[in-house]
Amino acid sequence: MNNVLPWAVYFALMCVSVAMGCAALRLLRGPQAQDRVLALDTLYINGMLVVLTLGIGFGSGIYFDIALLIALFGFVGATAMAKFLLRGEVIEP
Amino acid sequence: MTLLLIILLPFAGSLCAAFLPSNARNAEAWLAGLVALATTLLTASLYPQVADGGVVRASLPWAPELGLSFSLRLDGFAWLFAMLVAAMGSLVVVYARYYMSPADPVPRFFSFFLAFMGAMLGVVLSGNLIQMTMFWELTSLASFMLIAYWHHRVDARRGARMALTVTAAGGLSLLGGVLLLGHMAGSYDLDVVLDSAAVIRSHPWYPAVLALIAFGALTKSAQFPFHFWLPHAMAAPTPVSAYLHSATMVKAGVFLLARLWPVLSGTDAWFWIVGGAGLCSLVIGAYLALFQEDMKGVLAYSTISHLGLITLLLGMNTQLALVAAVFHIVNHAAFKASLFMAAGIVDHETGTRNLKRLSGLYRAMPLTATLAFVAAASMAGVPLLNGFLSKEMFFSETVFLQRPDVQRIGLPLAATVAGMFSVAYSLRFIDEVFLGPQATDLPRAPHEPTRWMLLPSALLVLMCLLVGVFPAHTVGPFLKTATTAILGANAPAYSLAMWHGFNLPVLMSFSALAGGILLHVLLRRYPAIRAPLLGRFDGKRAFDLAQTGIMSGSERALRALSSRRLQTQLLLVVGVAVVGALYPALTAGWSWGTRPILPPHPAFVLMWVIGAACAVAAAWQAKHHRFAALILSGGAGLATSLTFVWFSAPDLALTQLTVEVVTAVLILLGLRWLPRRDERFRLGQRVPLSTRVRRARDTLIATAAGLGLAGLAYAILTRPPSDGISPFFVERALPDGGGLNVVNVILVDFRGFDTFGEITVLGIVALTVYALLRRFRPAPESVALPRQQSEQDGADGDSEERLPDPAAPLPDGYLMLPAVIVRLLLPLAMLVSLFFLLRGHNAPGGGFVGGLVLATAVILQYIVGGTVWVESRLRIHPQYWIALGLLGAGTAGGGAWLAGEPFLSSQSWHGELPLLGEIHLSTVLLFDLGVYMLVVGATVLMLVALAHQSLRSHHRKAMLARGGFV
Amino acid sequence: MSGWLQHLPILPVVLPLFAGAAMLLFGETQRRARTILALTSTLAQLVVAVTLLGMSGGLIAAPWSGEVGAYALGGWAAPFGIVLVVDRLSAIMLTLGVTLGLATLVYSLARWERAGTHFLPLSQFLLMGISGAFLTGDLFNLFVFFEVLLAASYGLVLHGSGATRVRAGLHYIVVNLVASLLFLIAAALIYGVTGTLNMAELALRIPLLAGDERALVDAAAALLGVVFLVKAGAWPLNFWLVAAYGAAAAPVAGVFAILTKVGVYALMRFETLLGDAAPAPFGGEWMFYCGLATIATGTLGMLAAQQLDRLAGCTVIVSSGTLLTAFGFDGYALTGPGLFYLVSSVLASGAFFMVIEMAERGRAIAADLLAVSFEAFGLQDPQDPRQIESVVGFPIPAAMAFLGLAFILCGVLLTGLPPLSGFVGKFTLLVAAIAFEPGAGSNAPQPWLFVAALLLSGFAGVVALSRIGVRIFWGTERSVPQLQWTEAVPVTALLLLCVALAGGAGPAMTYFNATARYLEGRGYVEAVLPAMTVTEGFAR
Amino acid sequence: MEIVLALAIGIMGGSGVYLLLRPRTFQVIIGLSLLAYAVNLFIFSMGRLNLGRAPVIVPSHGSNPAFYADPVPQALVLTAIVIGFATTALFLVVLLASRGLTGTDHVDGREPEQE
Amino acid sequence: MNAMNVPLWAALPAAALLVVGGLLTLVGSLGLLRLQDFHARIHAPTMGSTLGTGCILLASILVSSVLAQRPVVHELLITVFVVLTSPVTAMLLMRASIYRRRG
Amino acid sequence: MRRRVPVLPVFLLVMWLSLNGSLAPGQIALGVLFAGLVTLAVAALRPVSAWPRRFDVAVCLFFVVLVDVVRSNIAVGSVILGASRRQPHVGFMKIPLELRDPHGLAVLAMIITACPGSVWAGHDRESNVLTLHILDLQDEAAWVRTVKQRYERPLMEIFE
Repeated sequence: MNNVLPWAVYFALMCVSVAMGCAALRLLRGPQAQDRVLALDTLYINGMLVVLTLGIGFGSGIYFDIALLIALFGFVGATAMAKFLLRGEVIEP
Repeated sequence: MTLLLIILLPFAGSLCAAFLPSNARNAEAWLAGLVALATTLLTASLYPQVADGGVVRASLPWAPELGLSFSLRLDGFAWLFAMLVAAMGSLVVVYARYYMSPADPVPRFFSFFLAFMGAMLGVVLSGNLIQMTMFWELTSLASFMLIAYWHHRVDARRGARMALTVTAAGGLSLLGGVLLLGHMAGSYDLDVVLDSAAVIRSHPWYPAVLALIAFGALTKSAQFPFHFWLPHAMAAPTPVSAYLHSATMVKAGVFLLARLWPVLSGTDAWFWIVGGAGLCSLVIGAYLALFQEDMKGVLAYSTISHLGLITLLLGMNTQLALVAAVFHIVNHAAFKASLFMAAGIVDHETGTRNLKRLSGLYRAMPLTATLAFVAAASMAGVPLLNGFLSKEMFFSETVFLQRPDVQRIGLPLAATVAGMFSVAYSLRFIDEVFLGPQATDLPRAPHEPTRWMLLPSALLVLMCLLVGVFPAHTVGPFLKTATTAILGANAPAYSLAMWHGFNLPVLMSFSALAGGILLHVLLRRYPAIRAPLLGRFDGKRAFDLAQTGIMSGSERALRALSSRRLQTQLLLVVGVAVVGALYPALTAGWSWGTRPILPPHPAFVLMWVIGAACAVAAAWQAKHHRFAALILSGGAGLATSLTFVWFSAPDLALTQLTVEVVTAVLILLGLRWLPRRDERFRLGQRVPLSTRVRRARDTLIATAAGLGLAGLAYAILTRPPSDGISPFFVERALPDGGGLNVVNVILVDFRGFDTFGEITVLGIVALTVYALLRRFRPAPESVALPRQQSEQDGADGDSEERLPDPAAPLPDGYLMLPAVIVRLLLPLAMLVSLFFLLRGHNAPGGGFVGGLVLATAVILQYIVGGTVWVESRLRIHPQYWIALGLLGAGTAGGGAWLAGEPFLSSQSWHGELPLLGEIHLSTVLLFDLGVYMLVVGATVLMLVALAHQSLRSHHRKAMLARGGFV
Repeated sequence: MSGWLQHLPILPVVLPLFAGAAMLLFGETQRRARTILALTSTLAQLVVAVTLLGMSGGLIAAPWSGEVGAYALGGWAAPFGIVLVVDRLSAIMLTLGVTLGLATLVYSLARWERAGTHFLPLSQFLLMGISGAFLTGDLFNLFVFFEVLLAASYGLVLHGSGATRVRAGLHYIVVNLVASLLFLIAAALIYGVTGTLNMAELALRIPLLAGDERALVDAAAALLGVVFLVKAGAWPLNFWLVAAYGAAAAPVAGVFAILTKVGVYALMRFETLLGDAAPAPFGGEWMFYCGLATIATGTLGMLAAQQLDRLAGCTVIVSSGTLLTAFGFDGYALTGPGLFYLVSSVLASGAFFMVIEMAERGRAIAADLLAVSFEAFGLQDPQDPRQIESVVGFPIPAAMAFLGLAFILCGVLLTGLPPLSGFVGKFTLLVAAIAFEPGAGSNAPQPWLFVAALLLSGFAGVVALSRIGVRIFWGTERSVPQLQWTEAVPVTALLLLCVALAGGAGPAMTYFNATARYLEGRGYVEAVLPAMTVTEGFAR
Repeated sequence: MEIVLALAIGIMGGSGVYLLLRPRTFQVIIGLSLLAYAVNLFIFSMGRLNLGRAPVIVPSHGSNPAFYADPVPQALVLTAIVIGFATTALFLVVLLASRGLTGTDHVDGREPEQE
Repeated sequence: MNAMNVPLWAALPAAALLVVGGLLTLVGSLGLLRLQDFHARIHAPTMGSTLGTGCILLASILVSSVLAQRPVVHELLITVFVVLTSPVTAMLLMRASIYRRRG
Repeated sequence: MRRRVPVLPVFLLVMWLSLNGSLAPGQIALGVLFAGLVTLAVAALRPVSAWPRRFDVAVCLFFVVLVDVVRSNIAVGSVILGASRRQPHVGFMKIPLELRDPHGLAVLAMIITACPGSVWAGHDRESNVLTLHILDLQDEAAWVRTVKQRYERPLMEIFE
């Protein structure tokens, strides 16, 4: 029984959440739309890390699915937004 | 049985008449005439049964539970009235046959005519007050239809509406009064009500009842101050005026007053309300009649006046006055109907009813003139005629009235003055129309009408004469029967004779005659166009003013009480909700619970600082920076999802995340069609004060709502959970539900019906979205190619109408590598979606998440490949997916029926397969598969339908050639 | 046989679902198949509904004992699983809804069905939602079915598209979305406090709560009340109603006549279940005055209305207000008459919406009703509504006479003029109100207010209807509208039903009064939760 | 934790309500989605907060309810999420249609006289 | 927390990986704030999505394998997906940024 | 010609098994079934399929990239942490390529994106020139060398 892992989890959670804070600040500040999109993308990745870290912390495998889903589809929103910025519409003819 | 027949016959006739062809004038008239005649004879045949105070009753059970039965009651008074209605009806039918022109749609006329007759008989014969009110309203309706018979004429329409408005108001008020009356008496049965006079008169509700019933009666009888509708009702064909608006319908009011006389009269309130209205109508009606130019106008005001006389008599609270009133009802009907017919004949033969234009018709139509002379004399109260008799009874009643001083002198005086007016207008009527030089500029050359048209009038005049000369032998017994029916055995003695000796009433009669002649001579000298003093009061204008007043008033009131603005509505909804929810909380003063709370984790706090900041910022930016607001709300959504992760809700997190992604794409697709915000208001303009106030108010409401929500949440969070249904689910999920993931077992099994409804919602919405987008019309400024595309593609030297090549294996340019990657992702995502679908029962996932994953993967293909490219290779029919999904889920649920179990009971099958091991199949899986398919179908349908808009808007031809989508 | 009969309660929900889903398998072009499917399904639903009505009234042998049937979905017993409950009240409402559904369906077949896409499936789903909402005995499931019927109604209110419709539909949708969110909050809160969602169990549990928990439930109840009042069209939450109903296509507006009554039904259900413990919004003077205000605004709206469709919307508001006020009286004296009035007014307003559409048809070409977006694209829409005008059919003779008569009958019904069922309903309400003895307390409802409101609203109805009716039918030059039998028959049928209701006022009233007496008792709870009520005690 | 979550619900709900009361359709749709988040969290919070007790039966714990979070609110939230998604989509399309047909993105379908 | 049940031999490396991963992510996101230009900022979060994620995933694999007492490798799939998908966003964003600066 | 390996179905099977964390025969059967079905289903949407060979080279490449990722992570980290003193010198650069296989290019894009400090900024298909964006552009030639030698050559071996 040791407290190493819980502390590491705690530390990692703090790091990642502060990282989320940085991304969120960029999200709020802009200044340009692409900055916000990039920040949202980062936020999703960081969110995935939060999920994984929590999974380690709770020692449960069920969090893996959520992380998997973020990994698979976290990018879709950002991609669609980028495409919107680039082309003015998400789905072209 | 006969009674029933009396009522039913006219209604049956009305139905028959409605279905006769429109040119069957004779058939119609025969039908109506026979019906009326039969009714008359039937009524007459009942006389022996009522002659000695008997009462004939008939009733059909209708709704005895409500105290309603269809009951008819014929006593002497009712018999007299029914006779009046039926006989007068027969005469008017004959008259109308010749009056209506061949071009008129007669079936409608006779149909309504007979319907009216039935309704009127219903009023008279009802043995139940409620039933009487029903027939009462029917007479109003019939009158409305008859006045508006020539509905192409403005005056007919207006007159009809005016009549309906006034009489319907009266009817409703009558209903109220009758209801109260019935409540006081304990029954609506007329007999019972008539027997409880003492109770009623001493009841605290008596004034209200009296007011309501009097209002009903006075409006119907066109009594001051509700008299204005009657002159306008003269727009009706003359037979209608003769029948409804002089002889019968307007008499319904006085009929009612007489009917309820034993119950309601005898109080000061009765005297003032009924008598006062009668007196005013008597004088004012007569006075105004003097100045009318329309023959029917004179008669209309005269009717008001005469009805006023009857009302006044009823209001006098003496039994003799009641007798006089009943007598005058009959007399008035006879001479007034005859006069109306005369007016109709004149109108029919000359084409005008204007007193100014008509003159000297005596020479052209002597018979008509003679009849009119006699009738008018009766109206004026000339001796030897019936009008004289009842008027004299009236005079004597005014003289012997036991009232305080002023009233004792004032009443006879007023009566004499009114009599004077009445003589004057009768004279004028005759003088202007029939005497004097013959008019030359009439629309038609006058001549005598056919005999048949004169016959009804002649009969009525004959009656006037007979009654006038031999009152005791003609009308005497009937009058006695009628009054006995009202007053009971102790009816007063009176003598019906032409001459009672020389007394004060006779003096009054003669002074009225003399004064009337004088007045007429005077007025001929000074032909006033408009009645002095009262001429300014114009019923039509007042009605119109009242109407526009009501309309604009209610509009204004409505504007204060309601709004067409969404913001106001939402403010109210939210406001009411906040106040309603906080009120019990604040009054009961609740405290936080005692459940031990979890120590805050700084990371979680930070996460929510971010989430809250995103939410607030989204609220801030949503107006001018839609894109930023969308991204920011995505941030808030992520925080929400992570909260679900944090607090042990993996299923929620999964679902929320996938939904989040799809929603973002959806709104982005929509953003394409929202043109840039118009920033005119923003640039260089100060925000007006009102806007700032509104924003402050909204902020306040929003804060209250937020705090309320937070408070409620915290109150629950700090309370130990209640012992509810949830332990059951946890305990039974594995043994009975066969799944480890309790949430999923709840969704597909325990509460599968919720899911069932939920997927239906999704399907419905998808269909709606599709239907709406079929007719989508983008804003004009959005139709063009987005600026980015025209610039980029223009720079590449391509034409604007560049269509992607469906045969190209990979897109050109910057999308090539994304396309490669995303297409590689598709099979992976499909597998993942199947993974979530299949194992949802035991771990987070399920059909919904699986479906969304697949749908997202498909949409990704659209994003990188373009609509044309994807659909040339892959034809998904989302609509079928939706249908199959719903059917699948339904079948999974309905499968239980085969086992005789309730819908959605899960059925499972275990088996052993060689090599593969244990196999577990269950309807639950089929259900989840249905969910999966539906979600795929619905999501793809919505997104793709939206995506198709740009295709339609600039590449329609190419797409048409391809044959459209879905 | 009874084995199959026990599944009857689920059929009103499942039949339209299967029919609606199956229609999607047929393409847009296979109109005939879709039509047959829709008609068969709706007829079957009607048969089921009438059978259930008979069963709950004891006229037909029911597969369950007692007067209430509970159908446990998935075989999970009451407080845990979802139950459908068939009792007199729900059976009445169910039958009414399906009747209206059938009438409007037949009506729509003449032309409206082609004014847009997916009309028939959507109307089936609407029926499914309505039936589910009436039958369910679970709070959250009620939410779900509210959503089903709302989702379908969103689709239907926008059916045919066009600026007016979209504008009104937007308001309708937003307000109802907000209401749905409130519903969720309320349902969750109730679950959070009591730990259950089953309505019968709530009826047992809520009276036992005290103090803080009681306050929380009251807050939830207030939210729930707001939701139901929004649905019921109560002032001041009804501003959206007139525009939405007015703009909707005629058969849609016709079937919407039942939607406000869903809110009324829900209010009634909770009021009767919770009995004396019912929080303020369900009954009592709170609802009474709210109802009065609703009548007042509806009346003002009628007086101010310039168009028939707005007028029709206002009559719906007035009838809702009347019901709210009637149910706002203490006790159950006005419940039976209220139900009678409800049935009559729903049938009449359903018919009225269809009549006015036919009446207005001759005046303005449907162009303004069916705005088309396709000129923007130059596309030839296969379902261009303008082609509908040239539809072949059998125009019925004497169209104007029919329309006029139908209009008058509707007016008579809606204003409560004699002799039709509208009068009987109003009359019985008035009688009960006059006989009502106001309880102690200074602000107890004053019956005379109700009497006056009812009479005055009737009068205003007469004024407004005659004004507009005169203008529509007699005022302007008009061509005789082309009607088809399929349009005339449903209207006639609805009106005949009203006539029959008036003729059979006695038996009908007996049934409704029996319903009121039943609602007063605990039959519902006992049938749904037999085990719990037997032990009476309820501490776990 | 509880107070953080409650405040979060409050702030999101408040922002949503504020946006609901704004005059532009896009503001309303963002407001509705924020409000939907808040409501989802609210429903979820009715099951109280639990750490590491996801309602997925772990064989070692058996089916003892004490070891698992309340699954019912979670099931309700799932339904609510789906319905919220559907209605958001619908509302989006309606607002687009309204913008196209009426020429304005004001919620009333017409520009007010004065902004 | 179940994390306490992990034996020390596995806990130590896992903890180290977690700390490193967290720090890398933090630095990467910090870059979003500290770098002045979008074109510079686009590079920063890659740190989190590659090595940061990798470290934490390794920790996860380690811990879950120990807890499940069998090799659990499905976390690798996350890496696969992250690596697969991140170029798409990056490319499009870069491209959008270039376009938007041009104007 | 080449030895054709059905990479996708195999990968899908492996993925399925690892997702389910099981090697039970039932799962294998299901995995095979799904892998086949999915491959068939997406065939139309993937007109260009990848036919990689030389898995030995791929494994080498993987480790090369791993090392590069770690190295560039450190580099970028130091740039960020030192940003208050000196903002990096960002810049574009162009590299002519020989690799033409789309999947090869995709893998190259992944590698370049996975390495912090460099982003794929564009690729011209006709001239086959790659545009890179570099966070701290000091030595262009070194970048060209890295891309051509370390990544492009093995990729060409694998895919062409």
